[in-house]
Formats: sequence, C-alpha cells, structure tokens
Amino acid sequence: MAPAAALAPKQKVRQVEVHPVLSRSTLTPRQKRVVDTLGQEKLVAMYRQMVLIRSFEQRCEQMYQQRKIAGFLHLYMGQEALGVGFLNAARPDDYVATSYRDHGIALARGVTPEACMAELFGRVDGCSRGKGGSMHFFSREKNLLGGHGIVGGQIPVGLGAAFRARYLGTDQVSLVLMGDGAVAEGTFHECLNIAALWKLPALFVIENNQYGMGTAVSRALSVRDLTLKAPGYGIEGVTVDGMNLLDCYAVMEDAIARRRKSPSPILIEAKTYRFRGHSISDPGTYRRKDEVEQYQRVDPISQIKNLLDQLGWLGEADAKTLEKEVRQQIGKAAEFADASPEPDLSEVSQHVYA
Amino acid sequence: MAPAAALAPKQKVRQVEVHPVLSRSTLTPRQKRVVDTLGQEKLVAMYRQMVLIRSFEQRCEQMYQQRKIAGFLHLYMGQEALGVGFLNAARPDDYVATSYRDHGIALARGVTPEACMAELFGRVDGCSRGKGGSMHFFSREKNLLGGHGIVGGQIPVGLGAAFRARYLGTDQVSLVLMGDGAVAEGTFHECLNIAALWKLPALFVIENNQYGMGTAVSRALSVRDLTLKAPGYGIEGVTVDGMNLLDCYAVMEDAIARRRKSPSPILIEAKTYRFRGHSISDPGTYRRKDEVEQYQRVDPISQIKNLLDQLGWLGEADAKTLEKEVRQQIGKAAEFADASPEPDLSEVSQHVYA
Amino acid sequence: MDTQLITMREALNQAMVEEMERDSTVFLMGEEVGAYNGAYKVSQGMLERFGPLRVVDTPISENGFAGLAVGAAMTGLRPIVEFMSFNFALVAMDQIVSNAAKTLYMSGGQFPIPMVMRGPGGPAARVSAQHSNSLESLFAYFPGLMVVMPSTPADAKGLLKTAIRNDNPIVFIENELLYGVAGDVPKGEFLLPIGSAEVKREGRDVTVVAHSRMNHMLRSAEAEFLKAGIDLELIDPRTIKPLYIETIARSVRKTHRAVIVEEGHRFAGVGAEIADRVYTACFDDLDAPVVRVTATENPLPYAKNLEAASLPDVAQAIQACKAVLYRA
Amino acid sequence: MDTQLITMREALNQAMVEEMERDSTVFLMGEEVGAYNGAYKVSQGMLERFGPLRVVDTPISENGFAGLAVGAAMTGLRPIVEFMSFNFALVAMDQIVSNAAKTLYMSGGQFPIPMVMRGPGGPAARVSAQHSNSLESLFAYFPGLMVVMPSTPADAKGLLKTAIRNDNPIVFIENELLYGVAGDVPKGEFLLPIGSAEVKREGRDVTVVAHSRMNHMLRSAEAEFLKAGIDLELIDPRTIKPLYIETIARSVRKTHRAVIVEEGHRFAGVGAEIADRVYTACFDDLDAPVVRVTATENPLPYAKNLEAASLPDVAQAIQACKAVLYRA
Ligand SMILES: Cc1ncc(C[n+]2csc(CCOP(=O)(O)OP(=O)(O)O)c2C)c(N)n1
Ligand SMILES: Cc1ncc(C[n+]2csc(CCOP(=O)(O)OP(=O)(O)O)c2C)c(N)n1
Ligand SMILES: [Mg+2]
Ligand SMILES: [Mg+2]
Repeated sequence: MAPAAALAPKQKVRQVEVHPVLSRSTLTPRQKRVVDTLGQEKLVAMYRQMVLIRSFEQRCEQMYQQRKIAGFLHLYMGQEALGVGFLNAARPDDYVATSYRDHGIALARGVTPEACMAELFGRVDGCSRGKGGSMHFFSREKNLLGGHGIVGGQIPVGLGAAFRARYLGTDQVSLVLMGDGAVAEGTFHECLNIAALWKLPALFVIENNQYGMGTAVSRALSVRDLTLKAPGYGIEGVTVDGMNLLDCYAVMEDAIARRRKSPSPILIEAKTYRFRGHSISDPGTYRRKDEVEQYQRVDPISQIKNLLDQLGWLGEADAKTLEKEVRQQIGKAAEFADASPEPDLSEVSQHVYA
Repeated sequence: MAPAAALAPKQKVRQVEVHPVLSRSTLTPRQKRVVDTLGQEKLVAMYRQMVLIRSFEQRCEQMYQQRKIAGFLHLYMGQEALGVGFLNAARPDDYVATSYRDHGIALARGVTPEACMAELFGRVDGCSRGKGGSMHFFSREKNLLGGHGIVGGQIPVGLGAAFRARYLGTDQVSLVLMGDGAVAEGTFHECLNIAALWKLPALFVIENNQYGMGTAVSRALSVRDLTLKAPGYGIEGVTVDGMNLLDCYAVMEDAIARRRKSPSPILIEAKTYRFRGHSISDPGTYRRKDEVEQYQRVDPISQIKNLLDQLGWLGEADAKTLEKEVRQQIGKAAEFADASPEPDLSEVSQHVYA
Repeated sequence: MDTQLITMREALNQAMVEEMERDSTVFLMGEEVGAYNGAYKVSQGMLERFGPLRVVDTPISENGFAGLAVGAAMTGLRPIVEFMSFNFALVAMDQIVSNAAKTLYMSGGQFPIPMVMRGPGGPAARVSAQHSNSLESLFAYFPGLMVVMPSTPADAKGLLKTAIRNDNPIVFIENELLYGVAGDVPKGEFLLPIGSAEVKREGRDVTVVAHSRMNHMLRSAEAEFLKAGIDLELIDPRTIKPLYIETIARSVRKTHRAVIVEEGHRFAGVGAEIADRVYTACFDDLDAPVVRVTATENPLPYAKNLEAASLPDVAQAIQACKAVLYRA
Repeated sequence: MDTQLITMREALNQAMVEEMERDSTVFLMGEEVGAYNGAYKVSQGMLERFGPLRVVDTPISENGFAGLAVGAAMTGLRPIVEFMSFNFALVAMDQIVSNAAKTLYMSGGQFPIPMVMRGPGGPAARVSAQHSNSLESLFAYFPGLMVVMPSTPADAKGLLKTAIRNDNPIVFIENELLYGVAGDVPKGEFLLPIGSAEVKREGRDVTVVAHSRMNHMLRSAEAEFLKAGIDLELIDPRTIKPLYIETIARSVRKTHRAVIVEEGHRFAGVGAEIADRVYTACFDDLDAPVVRVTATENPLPYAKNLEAASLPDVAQAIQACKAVLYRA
C-alpha cells in the first residue's frame, strides 16, 4: 500500500476572501453610479428585501424547532446581497431557476412571504400548494422555474428558458443560479457549451459560498478562480463580491443590458458565504469559528445599513422601524401559513398529469 | 415567430488544419530526436503497425459487404498515426480506454489481428469471445479497458485506472482516448476536474477528427481550440498534429515521462481526420470531396513511408514486401476468424455474473 | 378514410411535420436530426422545411438538452426531443425522472411539461450490449411520465400526433427494425387516443399480449400459429402507460389463457405488470398461469447465435401458447 | 454466536471497517464520506482509521466517480461507492447500467466488476418528490447487477460483508429511517449469503412479502395484525436480485394467500415480479389473487397529510390481508 497521502488538498483554515466594507467615503465609481441610479427609494426597498430574507430565514429556524417545518431546510443567511442584487437587476418577465437554497431567491423575486411560509408549512396556499416544500419553490406568475433538489439539475432547465427567448426572438434573459458544488456536475459543462454555441441569453451565476455541504471548494474543484472556466467555452466570465449589494446589482445590470441587445451567455462567480450550516441539521463544525466571524464582519445587510445611514437615506430610527415592520410582516406570514389548510387529500392524485 | 436564424454556425467548407508533410530535410528538432531515439527498427515496426491497421480496416469493409461482420462498424483509416504514435509511447502495463472506434487502438496495443477479426466475426476466439463486437474490444492481457459504445462513457473508466495507479502508488499511467464529440458530454468535465483535483496520471486524448457523425466540431463545441479547456481545470493542454506519427509519439512520450515522476492529468488534442464515413453505413456526404482529398494528401502512412525512404531505412522494394507481408497477415487473420467457432450456446448465460 | 401506404419512418415524419405546421411552438431537437436528416432518417427533410431554429442539431449532451427541453416546455414551447437511441437516454435519466416527470406535481400544478421524447428503443441487429436496451418498464415506473410504443405505421402517426398535442412528458419509443415496415396510414388529420389497446387479431384459443416489434413479429406469424393449431387473439397495448387493461381482460375472460411476449428482460419488466393486472382482473377466469416470454437474463451479445438465443421468437411464443393450453 | 446490540448505521460501518481491515484493495468513495463522516454518519470514524486514500471525499460528480469505480474495479481494486442517496444515482445511471452491469459480459468474462454501490433509498421524512425515489426495480431489471436491501442491523452487516467480497456490481440499498434502528448483531466475522430470503415471522393465515422499511414496519405491527385476527407469515426477500422465490412459494403453499407490500410505485415494481413468480409457482395453491400494497401513483408530496396518504401503512397491509382472506 502507498502511504495514505491525501488526494485533494487538506481542508486547512481557508484564506478568507477580501471583502472591502462599503462606506460612503470609499465608494468606487461603479458603486456611486449604482447608488445614484437606484436612488433612495429603490435602495431602501432593496435593503428591506435583504432584511426580509434574513428575518424570514430566522423565523424558519424557529418554525423548524416547533416542527411546523420538516424535511430538508437550507437557509440563505449571508447570501442576501447576491439574491437581492442580482434579481433586482432583472425584469419581471425574465426567468429564474435556482437550487434547493431558494427562499431568498423566491422572496427577492417577489413571491410573498405568506406563500413561502405556507409552502414550508405544507399548506395549500404555499407557492407550490404545499407539494414542493423548502427545496421546490415555484411561481409561474414570477417566472420562477424552481427550486431544484438535484445538484446541477436546474442548469438545463434555466437554459431552456434562455432557448425559448431565442426561439421566440424576445429580449428576455434567464438567470441560472447554482452553488459552487454544482460546478462539478456534468450539466454545468453541457449547458455552458450549448449556451455558448447557440448564443443563448443565459446568465450562469455561481453562488460560491465556499462550501458544498462540508466540502470546501478547494477539495471539490481543481481551480480556485471559477471564472477560469469561461474561456474554455469562449464566453465572458466575471467575479463579483457577493457580500456587496451594489457590486452584484452593477454586474448583473450591465450583463443583462448587453444581452438584451445581443444574446450570449456569461459566467458570473459571486464570492459569498453562508452564515449557517448547509442545512438546519448541519452544525457546520468543519468551519472554524473565526472564519465565520470574519465573514460576519462583512455582513451584506449591515454594510448597506451603514451606507444608508451615511447617505442620510435611512437613519437609526427609520432602520429600527423598518426592521420592526418586517418582523411584523413575517409574523403575519407565519399566521397566514398557520391558518392555511393542508391540501385536500384529493390533491394526492392531482397534478400527476396535466 | 422569429426568423429561422441558425443557432450554431452553419457548416461551411471547413478551414482544413495545416498539416506540414514530413520530409527528412524539414524535420523539426523534436522530430529529429524521435527519429534518432526510435531508430530504424522501431520506426519501421511502427510504420508496419500503421499499415496493418489500414489493411485490417480495408478488410473489414470487404467482410462487412460479405456479411461476415454485422452491427455497427466504425473504421480508423486516417487516424493511424495517432493510435500508433501515442500507444507506442506507453508501457505494456499502462492502461488504455477508448471509444467504439477501437480497432486501431487494439491493434496498436498489440491485440492480434486474429483476435480482432474473430471478434468482428462473432467468434469465440475473438478478443471479447465474440460477445462484444466491433465497439467492444477488450484485452485484460494488454490492459485494454475497452471499447465503449456510449459517447464519453470510457472517460470515467479510464480515470479509474489512473486512480488505481495512485492508490497503489505505481508509476503506471492511463491513456483515455475520446472523440471530439465526447467533449460535449458531462463525463468529460467531471473526470477532468477529478483528475486535476487528485493529481491522477490520466492522459486525456481528444482524437479530433473534425466530426462527430455528421456534425462538424464547430457545430458541436463553442471553442475551436479544445486545449482552451485545460486552464479551466488548472491542467496542461497540448495540441498535436494527429496525422504526424513523430509528433504524436514525441508529445505522448514526454507527457508520460513527466507523469511517471509526479502524477497529474493532461489534455491532449490531436488534430486528425477520418478518411471514411462515421460508420460503414454513413456515406459521409456532409464532407466535400476536396476537403477529404486535402487530408488524404497528408495521409499519415504515406508521410512515414516517404520519410523512411528518404532515410534509406525502407526503400520502395522493402516497402512493397512489408505491405505484402501485412496483407498476408490480414488474410491469415480472416481465415483464422472464419475457422473459429461461434461461442457455445451455453455462453449466453455465462459472464452475466462472476 | 383516405389512406396511403407508407413506412413507419414516413408516418412518424408526417406526424411531426403536420404538428409543426399546425403549431409554431413545436420544435424538434436532437443529435443529427437536422443537416443529417436523422441518424435513421425519421426527420428527413424537416430542417429544409422548418429551418435550424425549429429543427435543432445538438451536441452530444443528452442530460443537457433533455433538461433544456423541460425548461422550454415550462416556458411555453412544445419540444420533441429525439434520442438517437433510447440507450442514450440513460445519460439523461435524471432530467427525465427528476424534472420532466415531477415538475408539474412539485410545482402544485403550475408547470405542465408538454414534451415528447422519442427515438428507437430495444435491440436492433447485432449492435451488442450497450445499444440494445429495452427501457419501457423504467420509464413507465415513474408517475408523471407516459410511455407509448406503436407497432404499426398507422398507430405511429396517430399516437405521435396525439402525444405532441398532449400536455404531459411522453416517452415515445420506436423500433429501428420497424422503421422500414410499410402499412396503410390515414392521410392528414388522424389522432389515436393515448391509453387504448387494440386487438390486432381476433382468436379463440389464447390471448397474446405483445408490444412494439414483438407484436409485429407475431402478427406476421399467423400462419405458423395456425399450423400449430393455435387460434391466437393478439393484443397490442400500444401505450404502456397508461395501460388500458380492459381490452386485455375482456379477451382473457374469453380465452381463459394469457401469454405475454416482450423483447425486454424479465425482472420487473412491463410483462410483470401486465401479468399482475390480468391475474387481478381475471383470477377466476384463468385456466392456466400466465406465461411470459422475454429476453434471457443477460446483456445482449454480439455473436449471431448468442443474440438469436437471447431474444424471444415465434417458436417460443408458440411454445408458451401450447403451455397455457396444456398441449405441451 | 456472540452478539451485540447496535444500530443499522453501526452495523454497516462495522461491515465496511472489517472488510477494509481484511483487504487493502477495498476502499470507500463518495460525497462527504470522509471528513464529514458521511451525510448520515454511516462512515463515522473511517477517514481517521483508513486515511484519505481509502476513504475518499468526491466532488458532486456521480456519473464520474461511479464510472471511476468501474475502472478501478476492472484494474483490481474493490470500490465501495456511497451515493449520498440513491436519488442521485439517477445522474450516474449510465455508468451503472452501461458499464458496471455489462462490462463482464461484453468483455467475454475478462473484467469482473467487484463493486458495491450503497446508500439510502426510498422515501425519508418529508423530503419531497426528488429525494424519495425507490429505484430497486430499475436496478434489478438489468442482468449483471445484484440488488440487496436489508431490513435489520444483522442482515445489513452480514449482507454488506458478503457483498464487498462478491465479484459482481452490487446495488446495496439502505433506508435512512432504519439507520437508527437497533438490533442484535453477531460480533466479528458474520456473512449472509446473497439470495436468501428469510421468514421473519411464522404464521398460518397469509404470506406477506415486504422488504426494507416495509418489512420493519410490519414486523413492529404484530400486535395490530393479531388484533385484526390475522396470523401473518412475514417474509423478507432481503436480496431483490437474485430473488429467492422458494422461501416465498413454500409459505404460500401453506397459507394459500399472498400480500406484497413495497414502498415504491406500483407499475412494474418489485412486487409485480414477485407476484408473477408466486402465481407461476403456486397457481393451484392460491385461494385468492395476490394483493399488492404500494405507494400511490404520484411523486411524493411534501405536505404531511399528502405524504402520509401516498405511502403504504400498516392499516393498508391489514386491509390487504383481509381482502385475500375474504374477510373484507
Ligand atoms: C446530484 C446530487 N448529488 C448530491 C446531492 C446532495 N447534496 C445536496 S446539497 C449538496 C451540496 C451542494 O453544494 P453547493 O452546490 O455549493 O450549494 P450550497 O448548498 O452551498 O448552496 C449535496 C452534495 C444532491 N442533492 N444532488
Ligand atoms: C451518449 C451517446 N450519445 C449518442 C451516441 C450516438 N453516437 C455514436 S458515435 C457518435 C458521434 C461521436 O463523435 P466523436 O466523439 O467525434 O467520435 P468519432 O466517431 O468521430 O470517433 C454519436 C452521436 C452514443 N453512442 N452515445
Ligand atoms: Mg456552496
Ligand atoms: Mg469525431
């Protein structure tokens, strides 16, 4: 026997990505532009969305402890800037497909907290009538194509929406979100090639939160910079600070604008971090406390909160009010979900076939 | 409806790759080195192998017309330099896995024409006891892991042999051959990532014969230079003239030598061309006559034949003799195959389980 | 009805062409379906007729383009995906099962998947182990999918047209060896309901159920059965799922005997399901246990004699009939 | 024999550890099997014990590493591939079917594939449509594969150890909800033959065949059956393929009645094959048609009430027994 030499690099304390903290005085020209174009109202609204997602997920944790929610539960805390920044840069008639870590995406897409919470409770007013659960949020109204539980399984589906745009000659685009772990699946490769070959308006977004379950990216993928894969398909690749709302918005806004004119895919890697374990049942002990803390210091929400304060667009008091409003909204959503009935038993055999 | 605009680039008359013809006076330093290290005996032996493959395939065409061979039949004419050059650079204890276009590979690996022809006739003395047929040549003795009919299906298998070498700490390497069409399959991507991540001694060879069935590479893959994919995995990528025996040998010889010392994968794209249709039933009308002719002008076999003549290592007369000997050898192989019995009917239920 | 004598290949082509003329959201996608006119020429002339946007040549990425079709179907198109052969659908199994079959249900009814996956299945001639899978039982196992397998040109046209208009993901399995078989096919508009079995030959002695090529084989062997003194009643389920058992049960109540012939393997094959339903529906009518004729339990070998020994043939079917008639 | 009270999880772990101690060519590969000690902790402590070369964490590339294992098996190693759940084996279906199952045959016997693919299968608790597939009938369909599904810790240990030593590709399907169930397990060397069913409870009234969690569920419901006046004879096939029908047939010849309970879907499920064999072996002994209890024909929904309504339970099993006893 050969010595039990590690195959992949050992999981050492990872080099934490550098995420400069937003501050009015140090805004980049691009960030300035975003602030100006968005303006107070929109930026505060986006901030509110992030807070909504955060509070929603916190409520989910409680609801899971109270057994109102069951099965797998993958939370979005830490990745809010990404979902909110990217999705707000898209149009309502664009398409979105994502993984099982879909609460934040659905909320950022405008699916109501009521419909989301009811889904988690397995009630008929859920966004999938209670039949999908946490991993399978769908909304025809919002062009949300799910909510997919098979890693990489949503990539071809999102690609299909981009194909449709090309087929009908519309200027819609398709946002295809995936985790870093999904990059190792064959679908990633097959779909990037097809999208590049046919010039489909697919925006492939890697939510690189540094881990696939307990596996650091360095133990799953052979390159550290995932945009290195883009040239292999002859497409554009961009890296963005996923903890930074303004940068995420800017990158997506620009990427979409150019694709509305002439379709083509792009690969966007957003460096982010999940504040919780992989799923509610994962203590996440494979990550050192200080590593988590380093990322909490660049919490995407507090970054914007500070900025809004510095801009004088949302002072301490208003911020408190906003948070209180959101908490009430979530409370209402939970009450709504609780009040919503389970699907009628006849639904067992409904929707098997159209 | 949008105008029926082509998705992929139209299949126009393809830019034929530039394949400089070998000639003693214009040998590159690398080619000179190969000639010197191989010497007359070995080089003539390799030439003989190429002729053997060519004649074997020609005989297969006849045998198919005579209904001695049935099912799918994919011929290797035009790609001989590649199979012979690459495999001769490997050691007998290295591993080889390839696609259904496997006759040339098996012969270059030293599987006898008798065993190959008997396999094609569906006889018990075939290299797979007549159970595999043209697409499924196997040889435990020669470490030939097949012969695979599912495009891209051999890639993980070949990777497994590389894993084994790493696991046992041997200095063996694994040659994993595939067509250009296989590059679009997910297995290509999954296996390159794993090989790179774990530093496995897998030599991934793309036999880029410009077409996957009737589809030109430009209509199947979004990049023209397939080695562009290597950096996406952080591995070495090399392009080589697949019509040139010396270059193929040199590239593989060097690639293997380095990996014996420290294992790691490499992606080798060999530009080649198949002189026949995809399979015996394919007239290949999607390729213009003049395109085929341009490649015939750089026929890998005549290139070496000329060189050997120029080197004074194999004159006209000797060449004739060699060809005659090979034809006789093939004739014997066909007779052997004809004489070999069909497998006993009891074999239907043998080898289902070990 | 005004009919034409055409091959199965032409019938399938006609069905696709008519439906694509009728509905601009229908498109064909697959390997070599366009410029090459199909590996088996089923899409002959379609690229020329409909252009490269509606007759799409794909790279060899089955899981990718099968899933692409699911996404296209979710967003309003009606894809026809051609698998060059269903053996290659194994590479796409995840998208077929996890997405095509389940999305309508998982989404609470929001996203129907109007999608046809078609191509040849089953053994062809001497193409060996990896190219000879009969996979109908695998697809039929999953709620959400429908499985259609015609054995005549007319059935092929009528069922494919219906399948393309149907709002569900449908696995439409053809047979390479039947592509060249000709038959009378109604011209123009002709639709057959999915889920209707047909008695292809009426008889008194024994009910024989067979689909796809096996039905064709037995249909063509009428003389041999008569010579063996067997007046068989031959039924073609035509759609494996939904399986219309009543036609079969009615026949068994008449003949009191049933034989099921399928080209696939035995273990949990389609015949196992049919047998189970026949026993349940006709327990008191059966005079003998149902006999199943299937492929032998081995991958299909290349050698001519071994291949022949592996696949069901007329002789075995006749033997089975004699067995249920207690004449063997 | 010296026994210990341990969980199914521990029994599986023990089997792997013992076999890896015994044979250095055996290794474990899969997602999170190493540093994370397994998504369900079945490989607890194994990385520490055997090191990263023999307990290998893989990227999320099922088709890739399943095929890698085939190649490793062809070249002399004995891989144990853990699928985090068998739902993800759908992505690897091609390597399992086209290569693992067929290579020995295609190569004329030159390359055996000594390989175990294991992990949890079937529905867990509220994990919805894509994570609840019962795929045993799919794997069992293909000649070349064996399918093993234990329902007790002892069977799990004895069968897994045998499977690891077996030279064939074996699909070893565990059940997440049984991982925590404890039972007496022989210490050390303990091997159970593949292909041996077991009568888990002797009874006179009706033969009930059930595998994996369904067998456990019925075993634990003895009282309810007695209360319903049913003295059931409960059989666990333990290995789906090869299926040892004799144990079942012997029982049916005694009880004259059979009920088959499985957690998977009905169409061409494992129960269809078992029913077919029972009818064939016991046609004249059966006093009633075999009744199958299965999951309903729909993807598994998330909603608690719908999930419960979709899966077989004790009440349905009792109903089925009454039906074959004509007491319903
Ligand atoms: C095909 C497949 N393999 C394995 C799993 C089990 N699994 C669920 S999530 C996950 C990790 C995915 O990590 P990543 O893609 O980075 O997404 P993240 O959870 O970090 O958002 C794994 C292995 C699965 N759901 N599907
Ligand atoms: C997964 C899969 N899809 C499709 C096919 C049908 N098919 C056989 S060969 C081939 C073309 C492959 O081309 P390439 O990889 O370039 O190899 P070449 O034939 O040129 O040597 C196709 C599509 C297959 N065998 N397997
Ligand atoms: Mg991740
Ligand atoms: Mg090619």
